[in-house]
Amino acid sequence: MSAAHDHHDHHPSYLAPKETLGKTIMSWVYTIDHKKIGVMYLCAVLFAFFLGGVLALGVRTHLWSPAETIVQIDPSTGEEREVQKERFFRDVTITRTVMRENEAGEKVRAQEERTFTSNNIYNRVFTLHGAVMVFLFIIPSVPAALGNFFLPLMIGAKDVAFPRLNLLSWYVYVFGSLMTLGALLGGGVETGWTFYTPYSTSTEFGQTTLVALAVFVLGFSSIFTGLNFIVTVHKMRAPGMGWFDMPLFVWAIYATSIIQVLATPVLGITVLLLAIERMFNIGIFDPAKGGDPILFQHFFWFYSHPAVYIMILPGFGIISEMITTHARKPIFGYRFVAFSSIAIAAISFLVWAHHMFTAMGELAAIIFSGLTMLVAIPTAIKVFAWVATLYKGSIALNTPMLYVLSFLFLFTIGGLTGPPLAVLSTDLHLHDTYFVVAHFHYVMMGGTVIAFIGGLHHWWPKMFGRMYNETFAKLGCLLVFVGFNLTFFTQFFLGSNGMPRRYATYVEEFQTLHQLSTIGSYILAIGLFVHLGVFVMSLLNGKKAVENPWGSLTMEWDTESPPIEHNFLHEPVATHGPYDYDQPIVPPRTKPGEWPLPDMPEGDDGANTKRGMF
Amino acid sequence: MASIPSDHNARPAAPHENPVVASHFRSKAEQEDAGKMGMWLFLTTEVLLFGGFFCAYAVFRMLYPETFEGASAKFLDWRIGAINTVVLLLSSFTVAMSIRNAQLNQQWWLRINLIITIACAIFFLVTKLWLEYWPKIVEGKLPGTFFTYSGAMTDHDQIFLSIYWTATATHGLHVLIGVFLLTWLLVRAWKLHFGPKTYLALENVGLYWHVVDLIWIFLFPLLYLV
Amino acid sequence: MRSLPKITARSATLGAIIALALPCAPAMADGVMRRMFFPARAAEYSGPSDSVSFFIFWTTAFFFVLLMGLMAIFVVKYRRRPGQAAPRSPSHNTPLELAWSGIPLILLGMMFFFGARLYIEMRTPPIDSTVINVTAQKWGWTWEYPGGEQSLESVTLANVSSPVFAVPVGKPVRLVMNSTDVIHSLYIPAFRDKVDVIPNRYTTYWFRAEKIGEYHLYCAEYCGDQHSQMMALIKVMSDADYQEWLAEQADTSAIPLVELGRKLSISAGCLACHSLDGRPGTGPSWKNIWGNTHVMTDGESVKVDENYIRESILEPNARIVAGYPAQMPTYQGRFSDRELRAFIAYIASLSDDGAEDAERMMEEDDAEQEASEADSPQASVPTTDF
Amino acid sequence: MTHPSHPNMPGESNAHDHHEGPHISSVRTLVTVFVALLAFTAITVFTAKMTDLGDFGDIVLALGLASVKGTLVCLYFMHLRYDNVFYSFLFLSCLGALALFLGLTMLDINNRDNIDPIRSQHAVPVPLDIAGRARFDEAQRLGRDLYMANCAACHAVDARGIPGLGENLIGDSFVLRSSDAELVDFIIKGRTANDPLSETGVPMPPRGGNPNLTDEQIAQIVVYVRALQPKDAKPKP
Repeated sequence: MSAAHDHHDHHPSYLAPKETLGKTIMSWVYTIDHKKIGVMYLCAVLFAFFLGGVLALGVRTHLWSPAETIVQIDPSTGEEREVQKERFFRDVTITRTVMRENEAGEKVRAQEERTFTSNNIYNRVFTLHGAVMVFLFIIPSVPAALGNFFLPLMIGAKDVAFPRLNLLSWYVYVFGSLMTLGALLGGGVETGWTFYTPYSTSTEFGQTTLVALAVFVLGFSSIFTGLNFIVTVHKMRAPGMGWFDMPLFVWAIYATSIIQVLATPVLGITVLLLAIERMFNIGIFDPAKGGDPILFQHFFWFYSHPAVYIMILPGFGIISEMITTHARKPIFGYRFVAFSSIAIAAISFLVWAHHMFTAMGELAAIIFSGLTMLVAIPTAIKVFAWVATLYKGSIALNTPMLYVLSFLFLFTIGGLTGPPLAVLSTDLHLHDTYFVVAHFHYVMMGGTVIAFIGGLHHWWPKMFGRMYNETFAKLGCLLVFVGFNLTFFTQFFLGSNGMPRRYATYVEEFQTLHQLSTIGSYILAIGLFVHLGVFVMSLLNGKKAVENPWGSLTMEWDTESPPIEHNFLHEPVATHGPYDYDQPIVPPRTKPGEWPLPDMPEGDDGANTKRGMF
Repeated sequence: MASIPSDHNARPAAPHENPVVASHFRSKAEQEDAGKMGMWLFLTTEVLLFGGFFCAYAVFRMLYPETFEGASAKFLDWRIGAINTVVLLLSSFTVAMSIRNAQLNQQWWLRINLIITIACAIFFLVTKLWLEYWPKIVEGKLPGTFFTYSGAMTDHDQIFLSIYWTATATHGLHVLIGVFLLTWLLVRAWKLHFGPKTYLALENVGLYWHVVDLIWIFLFPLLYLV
Repeated sequence: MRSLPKITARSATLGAIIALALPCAPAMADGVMRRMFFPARAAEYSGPSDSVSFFIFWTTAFFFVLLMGLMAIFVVKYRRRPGQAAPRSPSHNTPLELAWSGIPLILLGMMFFFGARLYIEMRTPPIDSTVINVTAQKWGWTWEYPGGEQSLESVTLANVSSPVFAVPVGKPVRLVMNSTDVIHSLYIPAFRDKVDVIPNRYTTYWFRAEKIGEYHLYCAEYCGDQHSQMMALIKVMSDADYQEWLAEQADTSAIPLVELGRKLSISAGCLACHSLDGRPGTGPSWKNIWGNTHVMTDGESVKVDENYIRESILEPNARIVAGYPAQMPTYQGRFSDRELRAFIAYIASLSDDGAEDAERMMEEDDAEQEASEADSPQASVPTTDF
Repeated sequence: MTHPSHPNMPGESNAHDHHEGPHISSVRTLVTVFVALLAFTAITVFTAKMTDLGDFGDIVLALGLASVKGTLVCLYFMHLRYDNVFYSFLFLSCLGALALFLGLTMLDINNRDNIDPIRSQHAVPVPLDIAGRARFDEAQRLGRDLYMANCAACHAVDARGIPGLGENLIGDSFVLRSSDAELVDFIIKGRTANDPLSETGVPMPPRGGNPNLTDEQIAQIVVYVRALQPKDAKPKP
């Protein structure tokens, strides 16, 4: 088994095809290689992003004009007149076959017409936009795609602790996604992604139960990933790598995983109770039976607020990696940045009810408002530290760095618009308006998604061994930045002027701002398509990437691009920190000696892990 | 799953004498620590999953104390609950014993303890279904739509029943999964998979089983007694 | 090599500019800023609420400018130049790190304090408030004034006929709110407050209107198809106007039956689901249904007549027209017998061949009105429908 | 097939913590713990069934004993006492998260109408609660008239109910057990015929079918009905 590993040729890249097409496909379907699973996650989440994006464009297009065709009664004369307004979603009448009893008491088939109004379709579209983006895209995006690929590489491990559980998590994710897509095709959901009861328990003609169960299933995928990463970080770090020698991306993923493990089960029980409520009317959340709809909101937000940090923390990690590499500076205040990730994870469990200030008791509202303020501290520490890292750096203005800069701009806006929503008196005005919509899009899209796209550019050469076209990538970045701000900055004004969210129609005074926002969304979409084109062109005929194109000091760059199947040719040893850019000379990381690499075909690789682990 | 490659002409080593370390771990200790930590993390998710039921119970008990005070006596028989508690405690004890047996390589005692555990688990399930669930189904002491019981006294009896049914059914499902896992352990024990060096699976399933027991320790007084 | 003092000088200049700008802030806040950010201020606590907002705005704006300014300066100044390595600089500075943890904490504490103090005020209605009972349901608001009056006035908002609710200026008003179906949220941007309306629970919204005018009322908690059309117009009027308005709403006996039905169908939120142009909505359109035959979900055929409409209002889920969801809440106890007849007459009048029936009902009603007026001049004694 | 660990690795210490071999529980410990668990179970059952410490006392006692049992299981059966301290930390942190979840949720739901001293009185005005004994007789007199006008049609003039229409209000356990505020609340809301709790199968219209009845008048009706009930009936305060 101790094969010679002196020649690179013996250890093909993880992307190398097998002898036949069938074997190649099988090597992906059965793979337990974290890199392949990461790439499969990447494909899946990008598809979800595309789907959610199309739905978002539908929402924005519909909001181009304020209200729909309707008979209007002139209040002064009492006469009826028709007002014509073109809107994107139209009423749809479908004919369906139902079983019905005739006069003789027999069951016969009958045709029945059912009309979905344009409002109803709008509601279904924005609900699915939210559900797809949150559960299928943002939550798994960075941890499951980039985290899976790079976490073991960054700590010098051959794989995650439980490779099969990792593959299972991908399949569970795909299964959950198919359930969601099935719900989309089977009539959709119109409850909003938050499933508030009693609305969600009383709607008909939809697939709410199916989506609730899909969310339950997706929760398992999330838990498996988080559990895997925690154990990997604890147990599989390279020799010499202490906790404070870890890259900050690993710290961020670690903090994320803690939240995933501790919060997701509560989401599981919430959606499970919701599904049971819909099937059997058990009444726990139904006020008509003595249940408490506010209890549902507590259940839901106990997960879904920490989930916000599941979404944003990995983005923080990416930014820390990119900013140090492309400014060639050690991160400013490593320990403060590392601990702030853990602090955010811990505080995230104390603040959930700030989503419910208009519904809850006054005492609890005041307590939660005060606790919410605490989240701002670790977040502020990070932003200050990033800006301070730029000081006296050598800042390369390439695409990843442009993304870092747009992240700092957008996320700072997103973060600073948090206090008006956490302070009680101002939240009463802004809650459930477009201000909230703008705020969380600045955090999630301006934060996580921007970091995710930036991270893709940063790590693209490592993942696929190809460079991308810098000019077009920068153009895409510019379009995304401009489009994003146009789309969502206008929404701050909409919200503070009193435009409630989730509105299919609106009064005409808001039309100009809505139209600006819609134009912005199209620019944003074009920018994202430019990036897609850049990536596709890179895969087709990009320049071959060298091992370490950015001169980065983290461990994942110490192997070939793309990495070999078992990550490293020689055992990596942490001989220097991840950000020692201020050291004149850094010692090499590899340690000579035995580093057993199984040289069997990928498909049989399971033989090695046969009994011990999951 | 456990067949040993037998192309060597020597006696194939019993599995428990030849622990396998997966290729991505640096050592057996690292592998075992990882496995156990993974299990503990999974158990925290289990506790929080049931936390939802405990939270719902606490909130509704606070809102409708009059319902919950009388409900346990009205709907449930504490004797069945108590017997089941004892049975689960016994099974927990035997699982703990079986780990000791593996550590000391007492293969027969290991099997006997596992068999007792499985028997306890099945006894628990049978009691639950036959003495508790079935009569309640007949009398209509069911949650939501199926609630047809005629002797209801307060408005919120069915909230109690909803919590009772969802919590105990989820717990029962965990017991059922435990039965499958324990049976799998028993089969492996028969194949001599466990010994002083190789009892991680036993330990992990044992931990799972203790948590199932732990949850029942809290469900029992809350639902059946107070 | 750039020397340190230069940078400090530049940062100091920037800091000075910001410091000079800050005192101007309150002056600016009341002018341009307010118009940009917020709708009209109409309640007693709208002003204080805006003040807290502006405190937060200027604090966060300061930090935003500081951070982005530093970022821009660093990016320009330290951009990568070929052959030039990054100069060494300390990679941490504990006092600085503690400072940027501590100072935000103090500022956030102030924000929290100002917000919470105002919040307690916004949630504590004065004891002498006028109590108005508000019922929310899919998709409309009903305000029941202290004397039992309900609004019959309506306007068009976002192409939907919406009710008008009058409130007196300068007097505290307390809305005691309840929902009959799902969670709604009563939101009046000009008053800067919103409170969820929850089934099976009473919640309170209070305000003291300060400025006479017309303001929008929205539902802010997503509640389904016509969520965005669950609007109303709040008219803040002088006390005299208010009393006059109430008196107008109280006396419906002079309103012809069909007209009363039309007004009620707006104020009770019927038109959110039932269109008048034949287009199916959440419920069947009212156009040309009088005298038609409907097929129900259980296969039964029912003629739309007086009895059926009455049943549909009082027990809407007894029989559901095929193809529509069982969504309608019960209106039992909400309308007097005459009001029910008004609905029937109005629906009849919307049909091409129902005009005669509507006429007949109006005549009968006129006769009845005359008779009851002759009988007892004050017909406001509570009567039962049983 | 496998490779031994690297003995000289500098970072080995983070991989595992115990080198001296796993702890093996003695039979005596396990049996003692098991017996203790049985004993605590017996005590729990005994105290819950035989003593009356009130609702709160019962819960505290039962949960306290359950916690002791749980701790025993964790420490000895689950080996936490001898194992890596990180597992204890993990388990405690998940209990901490659970405590936060439970505690803060209950804090909200228990206190949701408390800060406003007058709201709780006005939401459902019950004359018994706010006006005291002085107005009781008047309320009863007014309630009688209101009852005759609005309720007697279904619940009969003597409030003993009419089969197929209204429930007997004098002997009905629901009426007897509900507090005044609950009854007022119930009358305001009514109950549909298909509600699973409906015992008659006939709908009770909200406000008895008369929208003009104020909350206060309904409260007066309740006062009147209470006067009809037997003297030893004790509705909740």
